[in-house]
Order: sequence, then C-alpha cells, then structure tokens
Amino acid sequence: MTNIVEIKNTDLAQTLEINFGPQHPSTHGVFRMTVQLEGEKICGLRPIFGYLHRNHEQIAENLPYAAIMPYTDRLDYVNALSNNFGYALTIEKLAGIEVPERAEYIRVIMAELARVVNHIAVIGFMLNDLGAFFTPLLYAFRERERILNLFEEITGSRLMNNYFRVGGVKRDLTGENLAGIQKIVSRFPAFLEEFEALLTKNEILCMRCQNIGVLSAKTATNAGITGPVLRASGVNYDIRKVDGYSVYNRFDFKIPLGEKGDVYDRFYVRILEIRESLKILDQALSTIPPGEIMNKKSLPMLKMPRNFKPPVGEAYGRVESPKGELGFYVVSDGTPQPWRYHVRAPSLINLTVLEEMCLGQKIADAIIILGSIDIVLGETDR
Amino acid sequence: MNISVEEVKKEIETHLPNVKLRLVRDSILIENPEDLPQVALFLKESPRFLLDYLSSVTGADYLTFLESVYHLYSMAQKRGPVTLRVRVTKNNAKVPSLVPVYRSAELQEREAYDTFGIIYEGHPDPRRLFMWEEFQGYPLRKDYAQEDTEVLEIADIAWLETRGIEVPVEMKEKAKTLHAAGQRAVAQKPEKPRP
Amino acid sequence: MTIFGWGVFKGMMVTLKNFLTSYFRKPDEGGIFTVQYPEEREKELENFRNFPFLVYDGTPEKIRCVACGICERECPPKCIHIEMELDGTGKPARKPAVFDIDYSLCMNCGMCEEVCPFDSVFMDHAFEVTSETGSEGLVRHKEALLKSNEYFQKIRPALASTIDQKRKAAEEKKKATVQATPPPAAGAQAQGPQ
Amino acid sequence: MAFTKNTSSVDESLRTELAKKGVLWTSLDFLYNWGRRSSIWPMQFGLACCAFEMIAAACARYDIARFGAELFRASPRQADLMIISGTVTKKMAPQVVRLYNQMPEPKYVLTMGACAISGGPFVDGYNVLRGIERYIPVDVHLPGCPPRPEALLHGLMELQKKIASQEILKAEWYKKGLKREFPIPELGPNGLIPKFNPEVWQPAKKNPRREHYGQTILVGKKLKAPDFELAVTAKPIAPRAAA
Repeated sequence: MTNIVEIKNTDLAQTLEINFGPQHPSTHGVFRMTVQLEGEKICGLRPIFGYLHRNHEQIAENLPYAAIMPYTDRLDYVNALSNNFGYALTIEKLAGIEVPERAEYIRVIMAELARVVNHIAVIGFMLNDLGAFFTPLLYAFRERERILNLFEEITGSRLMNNYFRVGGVKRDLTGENLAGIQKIVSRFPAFLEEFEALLTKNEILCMRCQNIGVLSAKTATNAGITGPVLRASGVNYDIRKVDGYSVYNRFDFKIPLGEKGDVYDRFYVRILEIRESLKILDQALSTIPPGEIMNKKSLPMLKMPRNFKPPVGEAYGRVESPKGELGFYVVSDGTPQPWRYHVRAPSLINLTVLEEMCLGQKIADAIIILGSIDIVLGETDR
Repeated sequence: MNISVEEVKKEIETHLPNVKLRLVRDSILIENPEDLPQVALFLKESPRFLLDYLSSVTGADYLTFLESVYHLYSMAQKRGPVTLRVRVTKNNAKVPSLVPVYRSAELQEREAYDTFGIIYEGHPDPRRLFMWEEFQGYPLRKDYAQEDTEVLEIADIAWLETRGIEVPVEMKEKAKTLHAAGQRAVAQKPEKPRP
Repeated sequence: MTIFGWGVFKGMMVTLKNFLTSYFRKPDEGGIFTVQYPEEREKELENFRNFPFLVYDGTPEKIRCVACGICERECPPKCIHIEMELDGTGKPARKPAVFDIDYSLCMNCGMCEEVCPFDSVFMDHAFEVTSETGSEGLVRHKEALLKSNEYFQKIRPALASTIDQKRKAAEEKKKATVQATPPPAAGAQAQGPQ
Repeated sequence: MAFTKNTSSVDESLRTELAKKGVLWTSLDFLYNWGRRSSIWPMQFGLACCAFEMIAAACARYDIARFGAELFRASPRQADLMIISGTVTKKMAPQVVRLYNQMPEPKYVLTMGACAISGGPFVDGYNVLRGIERYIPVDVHLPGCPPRPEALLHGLMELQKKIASQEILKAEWYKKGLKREFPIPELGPNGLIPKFNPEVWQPAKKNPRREHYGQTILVGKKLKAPDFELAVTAKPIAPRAAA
C-alpha cells in the first residue's frame, strides 16, 4: 500500500523526474502526472488531478432536478447519453417514477449508440498515442460523425444531447430516425472488419500492446475498477447483466472477457463490445413497441421544473457507462434542489491502479496504458 | 438482486457483538466510526455476502454532523448494494480509512476530504484531490463562503503593485475598507433578489 | 509464416482502397466526406438547437412573449434577463421592455424552449456568432433576438406548423367562448345607469 | 484593450485602390498578411468538451486543413494561435497564462465555447475562472456550448480577417518595449491572486445577473437537514420482466 504514497526520494543519482501535462498532447485533456524514471524504466508515478475540476456537485446542489440534466452531459462529454441515463435512472428511483416501455427502448438504443461512439473514439485515440498518428483516428471519427449526425437529428445537439428526462425521453423516434439507425447498424460491421484488418493482428500493435500494463483480476476488483478495463482482466461483471436495469434483460448479448488484462485485451474487449452493442441495437430496433414516451405523471415537471420535489430520502443509481460503473448518489430533502448530489466517476476510480500498471514499464508504455484506461477529464475531475 | 439490510445487520451483530449498529432507512449506521474497518473487513470476507467491491465513498454535510457514506456490492455473487454510513461531528471529523480493506476508497476518500474536510485516519496519501494544498475551507460544506471574484482584496492589490500594474482608485479603496473591517470579499445574496 | 512488413503493406492497402473508392461512392457511403464549409453547408437538421430567439407574429410589436419570467427562472446558467414593460398608469403591460440573453453564458440546453408556456422562445440554427469584445459583445438585446414567425417556419417547419395550429385552435376556442357569453363588462355597463 | 488594437486604418476598398496605384506598403502588407493568415498554426491544447469539437474540426468531415491550420503544435513556441477550448479552472489558469507568454509574436487567442469566455454554465463554481480574458487579451470570442465545428471554422475566418487588416508599419510586435507577457496569477487560499488583471479586464459596470442572483447562485439557506429516520421510503420500482 505504501508504494503509491510518496515518490521515494531515492539517493540514486540516476532517477529522473518527468512532468507530464497538464498541457500534453497525449494526456487526453488536462491530466497531469509526474513520472520517476530510471533510465527508461518507470519507478514511480503520481497522478495529479483537479485541472478540470469544475464543481459539478456544487452547481448541481443549487439547481432544480430537471436543470441538472444538461450538466450531466458535460461529465463524460464523449458519450453524454450514458450520463443522462444514469441520472434519470437515479431520480426515478428516488421519486418512484416509472418509465413507459417505448421510452426504455429508446434509452437503450441511444445509450448503445453512445457506447459505440465512445469506444470507436477511444480506440482511435489509443492508436494515436501508439504513434499511428491520426490515420486510424480519421477513420474512427468518420464513423463517429455519422452517428453524431443522427444524434443531432434526434436530440438536437451533436455532443451535449440533453435528451433523457425524468420519466421518459424528450422526443420520440420517428420511423425515419429508426431507419437511419438501422442503416448505421447494418453498415457498421463492414467498417469494423476494415478497422480490424488494419489493426487487430498488426505486428506493431501486438508488440506494443501485449503484456504491457497487466492488471490482475484480484487487484482490479479490490481497487474498484469497472468497465472494459475490469472485463479485460477476466472478471465477468457488467451492470447491464447484473442489475438488468431498464430493459437490458430482454436482450441477448454476451460479455466479452479478456484473459491477461493487458493493453491489448482492453483494446480488443472494446472492439468486441462494439459488436455486442450492435447486436443489442439490432434486437432493440426490431422489437421496439409503440406507445408513450413520457410518464404522464412527470409531464407537469417538464413545464414547471421548480415544482418537482421528490420525497425526503436518498438513492444510489448506477449504469454501465462505456468507461465503467457510473453511479449517482442523490439525497433529497423535499425541496426542489437536491441536498447532496454525488457522482461516482469511473474514469477517476479506474486511475487508482495507474501506478501499479506502469511500474517497471518503459516511459512510452505509460502513455498507452493511460490511453487504454480511457479517461475523460470532465468526468475524472468533474 | 438486493440484499436485505436486516439480514446483514443480524449477521454483523452475531459475529461482531461489540459493534453498535442502527438501521437508517435502507442503510446501516455504525454508531462508533472506529468500528468501520472491522465491519467492512467482515463484510468483505464473510462467505455469505462477499461484498468485495466498494463502489462509492462520499461525504455529506447535515449541518450538525458530517456523514461518510459507503456503497458496497458483491462482484462474486453479483448482489448489492449494502449502504454503510458513519457520522462524525464537524469539530472532530475523523473516520478510519478503508484503504487497507478496499483500495477503491483511495481516491474517493481524498475527494471527500477535499470537499468536506473529513479526515480519513490511516489513509496512505492524505492530500487534497482536486484543489491545491494552500486552499482553505471545504467548499461543499453548506457554510462555505465563496470568494467574490469581481472585488479585489488587499492581497491582490499588493500583488499587482509589486508587478507595476496600475489599479483603479475605487478598487483600491474598496479593498482597503474591506481589509480595515477584517472581511473577505465573499459572495453574498443580492439586495433585490429575483423570485 | 510472417512476411516482414506485411502489416505495413496491409495498412497501405486499406488507405489506398479508401483513397480510390472515395471518388466513386456517395459521401455517406465512403465517398469524399468533407463539407467545404463556407461554400457548401451540411443539411440543416430541424431539431438542431443553438441559441434561443424570440418569435413575433407579423410585426415586431406583436411579440408573443409576455415577460412572465419563467424561462429566466428556469434557465440553468441564468443567462436571461427580462424586465416587464409598464404602461402609462404603471401597470404591467404583459410585454418585455428588456429581454437580454447573454450568449457568453448560454449552454444551448433548450430549457427555455421547453418551459415557455406562450410558445415564444425557440432555439435558433444560426451558429456563426463571434465577437471581439467578450461577454459585453455577446449580450443580445430584444431587437436582435426578435425574429419573425416566417423565419421560424423556415428553419423548423414541422414544429412551427404544429405550434401555429395549436395557437389557432386556442384562439378560435377563445373567440367561441367570448361569443357564447356576452362580455361581463358590457353587462355591467348596461346595469350601471339604472 | 490596448493590446489587440492594432487593426488597420485603411479599409478594404481603399487598399485595393492604393495597391492599384502601386503603393508599396499596402501591397506588401497584403502579401505579408496573406502568408500569415493562410498558415495559422494552432496549439494542440484541449481543455474540455470543446476540444472534442476542435478535433472533429480537424478530422475528415470539416477538415481544418483547408484553412492551412491543420498543424496542431504541441509546443507553444511553434504556435501562432491558442484555441482555448473549454473551461479554464482556477487551478489551470496559471498554466494557460504561462503558455500564452511562451508563444512567439505575433500571437492570437481564440476562446472557444461559453466556458472560456465567461465561465459559461459553470460560472458559479468555486474553482472556475470566469473567462480567460481576465488575464490575457483575446482576439475572437466564439460562443456556444460547444460550438459546432463549422462555427470554429467561422471563428478562424474571423481571425483571418483580423490578421488581414493588420499592417507591418503599425504592428506591435516589431516595436521596442512591447509588453505582451502577462504576469502569471498565483494560487491563493480562496482562489487566484489576483482575481483579474485590471490592465486587461475590468468588471462591467452593469451586470443584471449579479444584481439578481449575487456573485454565485445559491439556494435559499437550507437550515433544516433532511431527517432519514422520519422519511418514508419511495416505492421501489419493480424490475421489468424479461420478454
């Protein structure tokens, strides 16, 4: 436990301390870490947080419940819809509001699309960090743009969707939208094949990624690692299956698991997860029922957000965001604003083991290990 | 799959008779914060619950006391959650750290310390997580006085003047009157607030 | 057996394939994807939201907004500022005298559009907004925010037509009730002299 | 702002006329500015959400390379333009000012998104800087949350227009004693010291938001904490049955 604490001020004259960030092209934003090196080998690493600490919790505690929704978009800004999902789910738990079936299906469809967007962007960035400068990212972003176009058509915004509401969703999917999604879903595997042909068995990628940044299943569980990083270590834990929230228990999908828990496994688990997400999307699109998209009870809340006062109590809701378990802890005191609002951010907690994964590796590997954890600073620092 | 709180409470009480527990809604309140690590260790290792995964640690300010809330899940049995909470006074906000039991508490306890000033005893790295070390106060407590960023204070004036930057006279005077009154420029409620 | 440099060759093949086929395919099927922005634009999507604007019917005097202040209260970053216009006698005239939106604070969430009970605030499509003077240059006053119903019809046809129908129906209903029951003011006048 | 006011007094039509008559400086100005504005090198400096739209602008769909600005430099020493894309927190502000100081002349700043201009949606936070223009002069402000990639291109074109209107003879970066480095704020006990640089920025005389809601928006002082012991548990939602 002690090795994570203080960087040992060794007497060795050979140790070199390097500062990464907060302005560094491969720290995915304003992440900062100080790395201690012996030659090229890492012997100590200390992350420093807070460069994007924008007081999400403080601001949310001064806002009505409905007005927090657009702020959750800005937590993990690569996939705003998953954050919306988690928040809506928590408030529904807190106030005991049920969601119509069609709205649940729409939620699942949108959240899975967001997962695809996230994973494809992450893989692109990780390869960017590996040195495949910009080419895979260009392909990844080409596909991402198509999905974002759809998001814009449905939700009104490319990134900050603000689409889910407590008790439903904002806008119904038209037949045209569904056809658009179906088109993307049916065309995506071809892109993935091409992407994989380019990457999966590439010798350079294998050499750089295999046996790098190994994380054992036991450490991962103890350190609270979730999401693809945990599953790459071989732990079968996916909240979509475990909790079966929303309508996820109606779909048939597998949970891809890694074996070693190295960077390559994390990369490959993400690709497999995209395939599973496409499977869910296929099933959801074919079985989406007609009906309401908003609970009648919460309709007045949309028009007068200030009048929505959940009963005194607390709720902890969690969803499987593409980064891991995204949890919301909300305490209501019966007023329009929450008394306490806390976000359990997967990107932050997944960084607990960063040092352990990096110790003994080369300095260039630290970058890809960080890239493979998949952090978004908006969520890490909030 | 949910775990019933009563069941957990009964199990803890039979195995750890010295620990005083109380049910607060769906959660278990540990009356004496010192008991927290042994309860957590018991829950982690008891074959019946196997709560091997600490999902969330957070603080909360209830004006008269501070609270530290823990959400535990079981990855092995895919069950949960069990909510534990401990309460401490604001003057003596000391809670034993859970890092030796669950490493996932490491960054989250630092965050709770940063925002609420709950001191986790035995934490391997007890620093602020987000804010810098010189920062004073705990910003998520309900009585935190946030600075007014449009009014310069005496320290700002001194800083600017040593660097040869001209400061308008009215700003200087305002800073001086504030300093004479021994006040900080704190964000206050407006004179005529909107409904 | 692995051939030396096979991965590089395969990568180059993918690039070459994409390069060549991009000339023969449609833009959204793997063709040339770039939008030559200032000259050509992407198709404007109806639901796209950027900054809020105010709708008026016919002339700018007939503004729909009644300065109720709901959007001002519900705006999450509080970027709207409304002042009610007072008529000659000092009574509120149900019209905004001042309606400012600070674009430098606006987070494009669309909350004002959702809560407005008078179908007055809607989200615009215009995104080409820049300023050289920061927050002061980005405050939009009532005059700049007011846009005609025709403009609204143009940018968001489906939503605008449903709202027009709704308003028309409400007006007819109001007219019908007015015709059915004689206005109380007239009755009071008739009784007055007696 | 005295720092950014080096625009030309010669307007567009006059310039073409003068150029026709062979006035040397105007033609040279044009050539010089054409070269500068067609190869703006931005700094690779993503702060928050807007950085994603910046990356999207650099990718195939919007292709910032058409404006000669695709070369994102990781080092401030090689960059002309700093795109401040996202929330600048108080912890980050000293670094942003330092990076600005490290950039070579002539340098430009484009704030992208509401947060960088004035704090945007996060304006009430205790760690959020209310606009980077408190410390460094900004050339183009681009509102939106986040602005579309096209809007970034539009902002870039506005900057190009600005560059085109500058003159060699009046250019500040060739003058002696040019002070375009700004003191770096320090982290203090409650926030940054100083809170702003009065040479660059001063608070507006009239600020209705401040008049109505105060410096930060706080809900009415909540004096009563929620009491869980008395609370009634909300009816749990039964999980949906598998179809």
